[in-house]
Amino acid sequence: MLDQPAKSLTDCDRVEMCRLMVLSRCFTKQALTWHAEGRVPQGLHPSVGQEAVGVGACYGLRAGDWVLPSLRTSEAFWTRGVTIRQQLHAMCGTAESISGGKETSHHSGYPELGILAGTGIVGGSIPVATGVAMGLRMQGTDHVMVCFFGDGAANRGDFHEALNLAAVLKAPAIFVCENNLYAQTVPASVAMTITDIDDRAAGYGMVGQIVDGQDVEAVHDATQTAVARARCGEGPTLLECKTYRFMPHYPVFDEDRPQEERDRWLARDPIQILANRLQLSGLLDEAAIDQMAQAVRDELDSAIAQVEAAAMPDPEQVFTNIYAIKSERMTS
Amino acid sequence: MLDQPAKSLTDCDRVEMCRLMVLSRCFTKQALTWHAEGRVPQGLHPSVGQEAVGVGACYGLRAGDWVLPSLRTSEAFWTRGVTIRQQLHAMCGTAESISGGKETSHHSGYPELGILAGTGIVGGSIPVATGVAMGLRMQGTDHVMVCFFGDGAANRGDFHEALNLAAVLKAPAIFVCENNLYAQTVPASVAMTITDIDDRAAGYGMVGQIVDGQDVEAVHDATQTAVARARCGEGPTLLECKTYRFMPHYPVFDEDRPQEERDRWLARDPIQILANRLQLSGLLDEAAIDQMAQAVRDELDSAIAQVEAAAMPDPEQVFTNIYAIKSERMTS
Amino acid sequence: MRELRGNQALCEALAQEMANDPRVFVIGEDVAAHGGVYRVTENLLEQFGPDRVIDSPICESALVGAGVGAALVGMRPVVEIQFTDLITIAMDQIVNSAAKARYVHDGAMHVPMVVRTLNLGKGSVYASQALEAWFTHVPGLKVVMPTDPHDAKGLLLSAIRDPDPVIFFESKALYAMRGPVPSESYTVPFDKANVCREGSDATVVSWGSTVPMAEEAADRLTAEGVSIEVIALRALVPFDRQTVVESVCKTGRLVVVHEAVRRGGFGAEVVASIADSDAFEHLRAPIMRVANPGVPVPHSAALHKFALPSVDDLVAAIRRTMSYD
Amino acid sequence: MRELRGNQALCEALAQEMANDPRVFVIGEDVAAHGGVYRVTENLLEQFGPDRVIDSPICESALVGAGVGAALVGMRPVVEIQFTDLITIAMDQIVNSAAKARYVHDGAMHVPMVVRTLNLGKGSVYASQALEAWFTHVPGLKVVMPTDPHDAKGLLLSAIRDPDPVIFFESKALYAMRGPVPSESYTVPFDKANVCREGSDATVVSWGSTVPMAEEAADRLTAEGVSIEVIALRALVPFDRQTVVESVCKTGRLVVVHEAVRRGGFGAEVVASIADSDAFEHLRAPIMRVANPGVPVPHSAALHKFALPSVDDLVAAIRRTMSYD
Ligand SMILES: Cc1ncc(C[n+]2csc(CCOP(=O)(O)OP(=O)(O)O)c2C)c(N)n1
Ligand SMILES: Cc1ncc(C[n+]2csc(CCOP(=O)(O)OP(=O)(O)O)c2C)c(N)n1
Ligand SMILES: [Mg+2]
Ligand SMILES: [Mg+2]
Repeated sequence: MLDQPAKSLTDCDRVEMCRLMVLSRCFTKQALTWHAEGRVPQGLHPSVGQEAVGVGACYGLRAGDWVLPSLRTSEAFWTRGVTIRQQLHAMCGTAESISGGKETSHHSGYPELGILAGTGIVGGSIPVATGVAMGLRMQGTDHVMVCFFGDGAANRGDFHEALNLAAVLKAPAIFVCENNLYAQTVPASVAMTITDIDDRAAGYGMVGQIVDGQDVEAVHDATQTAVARARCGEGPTLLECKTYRFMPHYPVFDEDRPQEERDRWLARDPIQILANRLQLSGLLDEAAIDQMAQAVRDELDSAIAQVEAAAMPDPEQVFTNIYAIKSERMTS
Repeated sequence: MLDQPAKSLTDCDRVEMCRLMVLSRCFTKQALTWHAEGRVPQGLHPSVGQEAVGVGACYGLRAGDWVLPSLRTSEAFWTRGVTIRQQLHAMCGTAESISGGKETSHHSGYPELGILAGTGIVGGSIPVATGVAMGLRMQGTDHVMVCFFGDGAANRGDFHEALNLAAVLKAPAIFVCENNLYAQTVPASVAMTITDIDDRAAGYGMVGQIVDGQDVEAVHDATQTAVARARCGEGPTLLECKTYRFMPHYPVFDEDRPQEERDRWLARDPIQILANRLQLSGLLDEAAIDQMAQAVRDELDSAIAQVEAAAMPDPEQVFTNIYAIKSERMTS
Repeated sequence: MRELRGNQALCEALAQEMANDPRVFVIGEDVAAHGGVYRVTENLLEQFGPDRVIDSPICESALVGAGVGAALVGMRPVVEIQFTDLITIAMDQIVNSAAKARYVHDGAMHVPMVVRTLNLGKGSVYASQALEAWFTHVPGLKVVMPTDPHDAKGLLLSAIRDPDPVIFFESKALYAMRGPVPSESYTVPFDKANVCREGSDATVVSWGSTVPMAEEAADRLTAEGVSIEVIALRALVPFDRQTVVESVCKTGRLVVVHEAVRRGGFGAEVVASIADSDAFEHLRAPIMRVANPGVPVPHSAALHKFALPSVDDLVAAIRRTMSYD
Repeated sequence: MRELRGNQALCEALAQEMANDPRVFVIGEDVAAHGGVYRVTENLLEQFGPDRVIDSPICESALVGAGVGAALVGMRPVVEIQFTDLITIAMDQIVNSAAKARYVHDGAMHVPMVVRTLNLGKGSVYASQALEAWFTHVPGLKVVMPTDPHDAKGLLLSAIRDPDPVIFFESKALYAMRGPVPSESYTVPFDKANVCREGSDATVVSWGSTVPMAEEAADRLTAEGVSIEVIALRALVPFDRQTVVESVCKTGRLVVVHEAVRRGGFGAEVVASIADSDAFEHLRAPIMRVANPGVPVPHSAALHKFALPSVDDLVAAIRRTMSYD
């Protein structure tokens, strides 16, 4: 059993993680506004409040590693290097979108950055992640797969089958459950009788760990420990990150959550938690954070202009890349 | 939390449970011989070695309770009162078969005896069992559902979804996992990294218990405790019965299992274990057991003669009971 | 008559039948406290309480399986699958547990369950599939697909009272459509197609959300002096073949339109059932299908219109059929 | 030439391609130590070791999903689903994860995976379904269905080398059939139907295990002076429509035969694609389908023969088509 400590974070890393969380939040809020105004056709599943999970888990992954975000893990995109402009192109379905207009931003893949597109089927990515990890291991690499999904997904059969299969195959997968206490409008307390999804790890003989999902450094460290184990063949890990979604599931949803619960979680804003720490260490002050946000807003403004001016995909694109060879025979 | 002791077994009950196990074994062995000779068209998934589970779990259930056997739980049929002749009719697909020739013996239901037909899809019955239990509860009854499945089924997504759903609904279901260490030819040790499927109960916040599946009284008592809890609204239970299949999965399978393992389990024959106890209590001697077996063989002989003389279903039967109303419109 | 939107008509059907029959209950994700993502189960929780209006975990397979179990012991479950793409998870329970239970019990047990779901259209790759054809291929299932609020209510009431499992496909277009809906409880039978308008030159067969397209195409062509008979199937199983055969005997031309992918769609079944019917000898033109040409429905508005059949496509197909004589 | 049974031919294809391409691996229940319930993976474990021949838990959904994942990162998985009835469990992974991956990644990723399964026939209610039609309805999938050992080997090699997901339907009849099989590695393309015999009076289109039936029916009718053209589709997607159209232009009559349920079967697609083709004007008779009439396949031998199409049924249908002129 390996006990190698996680690669420790430098001050630079901590500031960068803060920046990524700020980027994610600013992007989400702006994009939602533009969506409400009709400027951006696609809505978002806002991750506001949950930024520490995706940033912490993806930060420090290597080239050759893969991630599979849930429909809410927009931080996986930012942390692996996707640009604001790229995601806006995806949302607007322009010809320059990574999928050529075929997919939304949250179901887009960026293979060169090690990001796979998830499907819209909650939990459906978990078996795919197991297979990616299995493939990476078969190829003799020490690459890993980090797969994100919610508490709701943990009740899907695919969660069960895939975690069990990953365990028996010793697949180098890290299963990151973003337990934000809700699946759309249904509270986790209605959807399961347990409080900790971590309780399920034992059923697969898998290492499981509960992580403070509001603390990006804690998420990072726990992930890196799991990654190190995975890299040297010791198999998968289930990380349950306790977190909370500060906004509704999706723009059209009106939600009615207990005020006390909201207050409690709003007091644990992941950006604030890290920012406070960085301020105490003298690494960052409020002005610096404002600057980070301003930089994102500037980039957003220039990006939206470019995206709005961009060409839409050629109608022919609807018929491409269904099969390797575009053929009359295949589509008739 | 209820702590009502299980209804204790009388001497009569214990002898009757012995008889049911003997019946099951004799039937299976004879039916397999007849199948090999071509007299009975259907093979069996022999439960030899596992008789204590189905007998112990079904014995003492009430009218109004339901059971859902796995393809191997032939004891559920005997214990709830199905006759040798009925099951032979089912195997031979005669007009008198309970399903009118439509189904095999193991996928037959006997609604009047509280037995539902399972599908051929391993694990697929578990959600159905949850629904039956939910329905019984909605109807305000205190009836329960006892659902049987194997260790292999416990790796299916349906196991996970259905146990979780049953737990949140507090459905009066008893999930009896017949852990016989194999799924066809694949050892449980290859299909999962855990030894005890019971480890999964905690993941649903469900009461779980490991039971000696070779000891019919232990199975009975554990089941009755779970049944009592279910009847008064305290929800479902997962019972893992440790057992072993003494014969191959199905006639066509040649299997290669470790001799040491076989010897160890063959030494724990459930019929022998109970018979020894009954002999010690002076309730039964070897001759009495031989008589039980002889009675079964006699019944088998007279039954097969009747079944072989029975009419085959009318070809029209292939079109009946697909829908409530037989209609040209539905089958064309 | 009072007008309702489709989702309100469906909700009223549920409420009335729940009041009428204590065996009816509703289960699904977000159906209770939230009242359904598209408000089809709005206020049912308040009216009927948490034992009959149940918010479930995300577990489409177990949901349908549990519906089967409850139905077997005498309940009347209405299971919601949030959209059709998700029904792929529940295929075993639908095809094996639900569809075959009556058969294997030789009629001694049956599964009076409704599975409601949403053929989305115009969503995105994973939220726009139309898979009704699959279910028509499975003996034991009925497949229903209402077009307007009136039929939606009456067909859903028929579905809940039906003794067999019914897969009930709704659409966003239906939810948004307003139309007259009687306030009392009433049923619309599955097996009578709706001849929306009579005509003599060509027959158009449609269902679900392509019916309004067929009517619009008919309008356009009427202006050109072409007389179109528009048939809306209310159910695909049972399929009202007779009405289609009679129409084609009269018109001699047939065009079928659906949102699902053409290859392997139910349109092929409609064509095949005519190609082997008394109408065959009356055919004056090849039989055309207008449908998704065989592509996933993409996200970009610039693209997704090419994935879905349009009124223009339909008009062009009818013109093509009219060019034969 | 050397003769093999179908299961041996398939096994040889797997062994040769595993030797040829280190990316190929096999995963499924009972495929490794046991060599497969029908011996299709016999001795592969011994030859290629436990990293490439993997006995899995019972988890059809995760198996296919894992196949997708491995394929995405460059492996060539061959996933076994023990019989078609079980593929119902894996529909989401096939339809959403596998079929659409190339599309949503706009070609930057693809899924070179084969899912092998068994259309059983004559088993029982839950082990006899033939569901090939479903998969033809899903853009992104190829659907292959060999008839004899020669094609089985060549088509499986094509399938493994294919860059897209292939659903590969085998049958018990194929496993048991003996026939000549070249010992070297060779491929049979998907998109060329096999014109098993030429004829001038009627065309019979068949696939999988109904091909021998079609040949037998042709034999019987030849004796009566009726000349039948028998076409065996090797794949349903891609569908070699051209060969069928040309044949029907010549014969003017078409009968389609398959084991699957008629309603919603791929037979309907074959009919519909002819009803909208150049062959339409050459048709001299209604187009017939011979198939399962719409029933689960029951257990009793006295019954199950009525659930499945027979040579007699096919001969009767051909005679019926010949009665027109
Ligand atoms: C299998 C499935 N069921 C239902 C849906 C509709 N749906 C989309 S997101 C969502 C909630 C997911 O909850 P969770 O897994 O907790 O993730 P979160 O949105 O909270 O991040 C649901 C029910 C879906 N996409 N897939
Ligand atoms: C979902 C599914 N996968 C595979 C099969 C083929 N099969 C039939 S029985 C069986 C083994 C079942 O093992 P287990 O659940 O342990 O029950 P046991 O036979 O040992 O009693 C398998 C794999 C099936 N019927 N259903
Ligand atoms: Mg959540
Ligand atoms: Mg077992």
